[in-house]
Amino acid sequence: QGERDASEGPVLLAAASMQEAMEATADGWAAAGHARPLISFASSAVVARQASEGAPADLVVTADEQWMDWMEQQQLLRPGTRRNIAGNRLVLVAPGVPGEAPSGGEGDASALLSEFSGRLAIAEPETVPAGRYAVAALKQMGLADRLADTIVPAENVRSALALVERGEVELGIVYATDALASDRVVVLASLDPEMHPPIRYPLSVLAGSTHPDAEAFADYVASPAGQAILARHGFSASR
Amino acid sequence: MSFEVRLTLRLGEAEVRADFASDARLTALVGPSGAGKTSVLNAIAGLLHPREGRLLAAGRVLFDSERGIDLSPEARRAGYVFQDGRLFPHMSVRKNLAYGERLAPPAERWITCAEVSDLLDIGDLLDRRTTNLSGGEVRRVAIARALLAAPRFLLLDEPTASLDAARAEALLGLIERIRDAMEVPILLVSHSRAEVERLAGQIVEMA
Amino acid sequence: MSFEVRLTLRLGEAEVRADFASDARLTALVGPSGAGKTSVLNAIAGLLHPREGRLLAAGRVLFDSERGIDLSPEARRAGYVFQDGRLFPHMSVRKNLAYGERLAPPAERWITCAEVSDLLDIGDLLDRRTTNLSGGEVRRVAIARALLAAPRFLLLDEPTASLDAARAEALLGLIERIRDAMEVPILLVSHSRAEVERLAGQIVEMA
Amino acid sequence: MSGWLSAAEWAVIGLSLKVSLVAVLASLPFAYALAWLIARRRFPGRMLLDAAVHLPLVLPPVVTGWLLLLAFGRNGPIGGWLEQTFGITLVFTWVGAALAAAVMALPLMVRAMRLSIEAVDRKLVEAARSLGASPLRAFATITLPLSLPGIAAGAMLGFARSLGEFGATITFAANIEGKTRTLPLAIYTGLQVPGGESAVARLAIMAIVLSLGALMVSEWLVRRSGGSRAHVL
Amino acid sequence: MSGWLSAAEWAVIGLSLKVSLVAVLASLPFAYALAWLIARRRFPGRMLLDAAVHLPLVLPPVVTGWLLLLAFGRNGPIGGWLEQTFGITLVFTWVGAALAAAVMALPLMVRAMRLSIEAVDRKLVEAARSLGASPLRAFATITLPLSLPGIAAGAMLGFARSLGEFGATITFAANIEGKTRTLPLAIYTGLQVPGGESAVARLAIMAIVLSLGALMVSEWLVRRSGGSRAHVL
Ligand SMILES: Nc1ncnc2c1ncn2[C@@H]1O[C@H](COP(=O)(O)OP(=O)(O)OP(=O)(O)O)[C@@H](O)[C@H]1O
Ligand SMILES: Nc1ncnc2c1ncn2[C@@H]1O[C@H](COP(=O)(O)OP(=O)(O)OP(=O)(O)O)[C@@H](O)[C@H]1O
Ligand SMILES: [Mg+2]
Ligand SMILES: [Mg+2]
Repeated sequence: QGERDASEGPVLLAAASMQEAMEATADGWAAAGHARPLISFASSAVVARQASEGAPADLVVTADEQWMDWMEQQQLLRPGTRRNIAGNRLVLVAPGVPGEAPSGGEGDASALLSEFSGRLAIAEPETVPAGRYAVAALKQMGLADRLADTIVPAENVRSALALVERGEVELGIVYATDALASDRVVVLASLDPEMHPPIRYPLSVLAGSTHPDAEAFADYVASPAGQAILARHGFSASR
Repeated sequence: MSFEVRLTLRLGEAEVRADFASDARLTALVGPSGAGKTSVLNAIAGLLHPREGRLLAAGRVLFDSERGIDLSPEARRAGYVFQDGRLFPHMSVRKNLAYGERLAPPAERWITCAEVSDLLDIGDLLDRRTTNLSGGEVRRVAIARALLAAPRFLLLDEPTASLDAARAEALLGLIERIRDAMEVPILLVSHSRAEVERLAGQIVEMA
Repeated sequence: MSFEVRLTLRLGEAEVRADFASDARLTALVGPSGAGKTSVLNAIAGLLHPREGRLLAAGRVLFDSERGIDLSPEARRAGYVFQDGRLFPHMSVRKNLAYGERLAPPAERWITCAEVSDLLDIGDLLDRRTTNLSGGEVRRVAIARALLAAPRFLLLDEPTASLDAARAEALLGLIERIRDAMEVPILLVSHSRAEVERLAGQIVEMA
Repeated sequence: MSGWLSAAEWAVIGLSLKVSLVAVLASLPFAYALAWLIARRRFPGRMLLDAAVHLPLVLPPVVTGWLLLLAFGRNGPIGGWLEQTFGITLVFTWVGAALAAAVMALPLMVRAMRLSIEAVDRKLVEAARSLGASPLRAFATITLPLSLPGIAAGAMLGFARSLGEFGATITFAANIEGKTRTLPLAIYTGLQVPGGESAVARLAIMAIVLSLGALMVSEWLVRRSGGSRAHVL
Repeated sequence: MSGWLSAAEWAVIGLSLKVSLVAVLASLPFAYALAWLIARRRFPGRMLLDAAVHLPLVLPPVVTGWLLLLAFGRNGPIGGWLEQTFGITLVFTWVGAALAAAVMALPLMVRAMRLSIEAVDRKLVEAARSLGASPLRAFATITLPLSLPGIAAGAMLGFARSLGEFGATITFAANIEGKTRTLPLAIYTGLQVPGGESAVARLAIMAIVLSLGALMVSEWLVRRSGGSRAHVL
């Protein structure tokens, strides 16, 4: 099997939470005169399992390192092409209109949560990285047990956000990127990044890739131009 | 008046008309195949709705297009023996027989299950499913079922078809008894000249 | 040999036995309702499988439990007029008639659609759906359909039931013609003594 | 056997059974009524009703779940009313999971029942009427029992669909262990973590066993009641 | 109307239609054969076959997609063979999406068809045989046309299910715009974007319109062929 013709872009499997940012990055890449990548969005687990079953894809982006590690162990990644392209923060949100935050500024998450009674939406902690980070942070704050019965685990971060937007829950813990994009929630507080494992979005070229542009696109995402696009969508620089 | 029938029925493209009145205890309705005999019985039973006309059975008006009367089938209290049997396939013979009997006011019943089983010789079939009865067995069960519903009048569509001579004779005897002993007017469709002449007080010819 | 029938049939809990041979052109099978007449016809047509026995029709062995012969229904080439009609509900009368005719080898056909329609007076029904035919109309179409399949022998289960006198007479004439002019043996089930005596060369009684 | 699955997994199975059974049993009469209306009545809007019943099949389950949230959520018109009047909360409860499963199963149940109702010979209903039965009684004694094969098939399909329902449930009832985490949610959870395959396999086998059981019950039900429908003179 | 949806959205709808139509048409004969086997034949393992057909209903769609990936992926036994022998790749192609949709729709199609086949009076088949029809011809001329209501219902259910299929498709065929992003995947994608609700609503309305169209076609098909089945002397 030789290299593919570059008139059709490389196939990128991406975590759904990266959707807008990756689309924008792809647009940037295409604007530079390349064939636009074909991007498939799904959950990180689906993405990883697709790669593992030999799906005809060239690049992969996951929402945490766990699944990327799993793929690396299975030798699905092209050595030397893995890198972190973005980071993120967790915030505590409540229903409301942005800019009308109660105290104007950012409050203390730990203080807010320790008096909280009601329901708290997070992403499903067993399956979704954001949920796992949220629970880790609650544990660090010593609130995990107290809040255990109030937690509503949603399918993913977007669903958790939607529950807050609809007012079905009083509070939610979501990514800063998601909160930024919503006009129906207010950010009450940021969670201290030291409270949970670092949030990283790794990207890698797949070992089975035959597309000539695969590595070049990966480099583009990590380049200042690519990073600027990601930053515009609220992602912090990767650490 | 036993029966008074005046109707126009629309059947697909064809039209069936009937106009007769009879005071006989047993009225025979005869005519060639396709003349509309079954359709007339259906109309009297309330299963077909005439475009216009007037139907009266056992002295009661069942349908009158002018006066806007149209009794529901269950209110008409017809004892209808269908040409095609129509036994309930999910019930035993016994349950088929009990179906109408249970719904009839006890005071108005004029024959018992034991009697009718005996007269129609279906005692052995009571616990059978109806799906594998023979043609004559279906016919006899259908007759018994209709009689047990304590009907105010009977509509018999070729009741002796597919019955052997002995059974047919027993049935004719039973019909004669009903005709003579009960106040139940009977409208009989039959293709047998002999049968009609023996039983009918009045013969209505359809063409 | 026209028919040779020796069989034991299991029907639910009951058992039906028949043992007769006939060289007559028309053999009548008579007996009370429930005697097993229809079941015997079903066995000859290949729709019921005897536990053991031997069946022969029009000189051909159809079934022989000892020799392991059991022809499929379509290979038996019976012209079976069912007691219950069994017209195909999704086809017009014309298509019902053509069903068997198209499958019969042209050389073996012995009556045409036009002839049979005329004799049975069903010309007007050809384009009708079969679901709203009258009882006698169903019967006549069923007879025509069976005759058009160019059968090697006929099984007629009460063919004149629910036919008016004129139509019944026409049918009997047709049966006589088939009996006398064609080499088609006929097995007739009938409850009419007169009919049997008029037509049958041999009468088989079932009890 | 009990050692093969963890206590938590047994709880998941128990919950799934409860949710699916309640979903099917509670929606059965409603589904049958819809099937009967669509099969036997001609009224304006019949086509629309028919289409509406099919909706949960066509829409992605997540969207159905989201619509349920809009209607039955605490701020939704029905959900708010239920909560204020009866103090019943559906979101994030097992009853909500049953509601989601029932809605998703409805089109399957209605279709199967409708096919069977349409196959019931109206001549038998007429016979019942002429024997003195009111329309309601004729329905209950003739149409209903004769359409039993469709009821059983519909219940079976609905039960299987409920057992497998994922998207609407996770959206409307969330994925709360011990409260709304049914089998598919547990299986999904297993698939989303690396190395969860063995739990997935065990739970999937249980799902298969349950549906096989339901299948046998429904076949037996039909057979016991004599599903045959030949009824010719 | 064409201005109401973007070109990309029209493409999504075209793709969805193609995938659903191919899924239903290609699986129809297979589904009917299965329905016939289960309805009319008694053989060892019939129950198991019946249960197997129901599996995609009970398992979460994502699991079904994963199993498809295992079997039909390029490293899977069937997928590998197909690729080496015919050069056909199913994963990540619209044909793969159709396969996923067909598998998910199969139980619904089989059940509806089976109900209708079981309702066909065997006495009519016997009559056809005695008129000279071979078993195959009797099947083609009697059983098949008389079970048409079930075929139409099955096709309709299958089409609707295919239109709505999400979990198995995203897992097996991925979510690639222009290639495998069908309506539900596009709706999912829209739901992942804040403010994507209006796109979601437009696409959902299109899904509803499509299924309504399919519904009317199937009803019309049945009516045209005279779905009635009374056939009594
Ligand atoms: N729905 C219908 N559409 C068209 N024609 C119909 C319909 N129903 C009945 N017919 C026709 O109307 C005529 C009268 O039918 P009906 O069953 O009343 O006849 P009948 O006198 O009982 O005949 P038979 O003695 O053969 O039973 C028949 O020619 C029949 O084919
Ligand atoms: N599957 C079955 N199970 C039990 N009994 C059966 C079955 N099939 C037929 N019978 C019984 O066997 C007997 C013979 O039936 P058959 O139909 O052959 O009678 P027949 O002589 O044709 O009667 P008729 O003149 O009434 O049509 C009947 O008593 C019938 O009820
Ligand atoms: Mg008649
Ligand atoms: Mg008989």
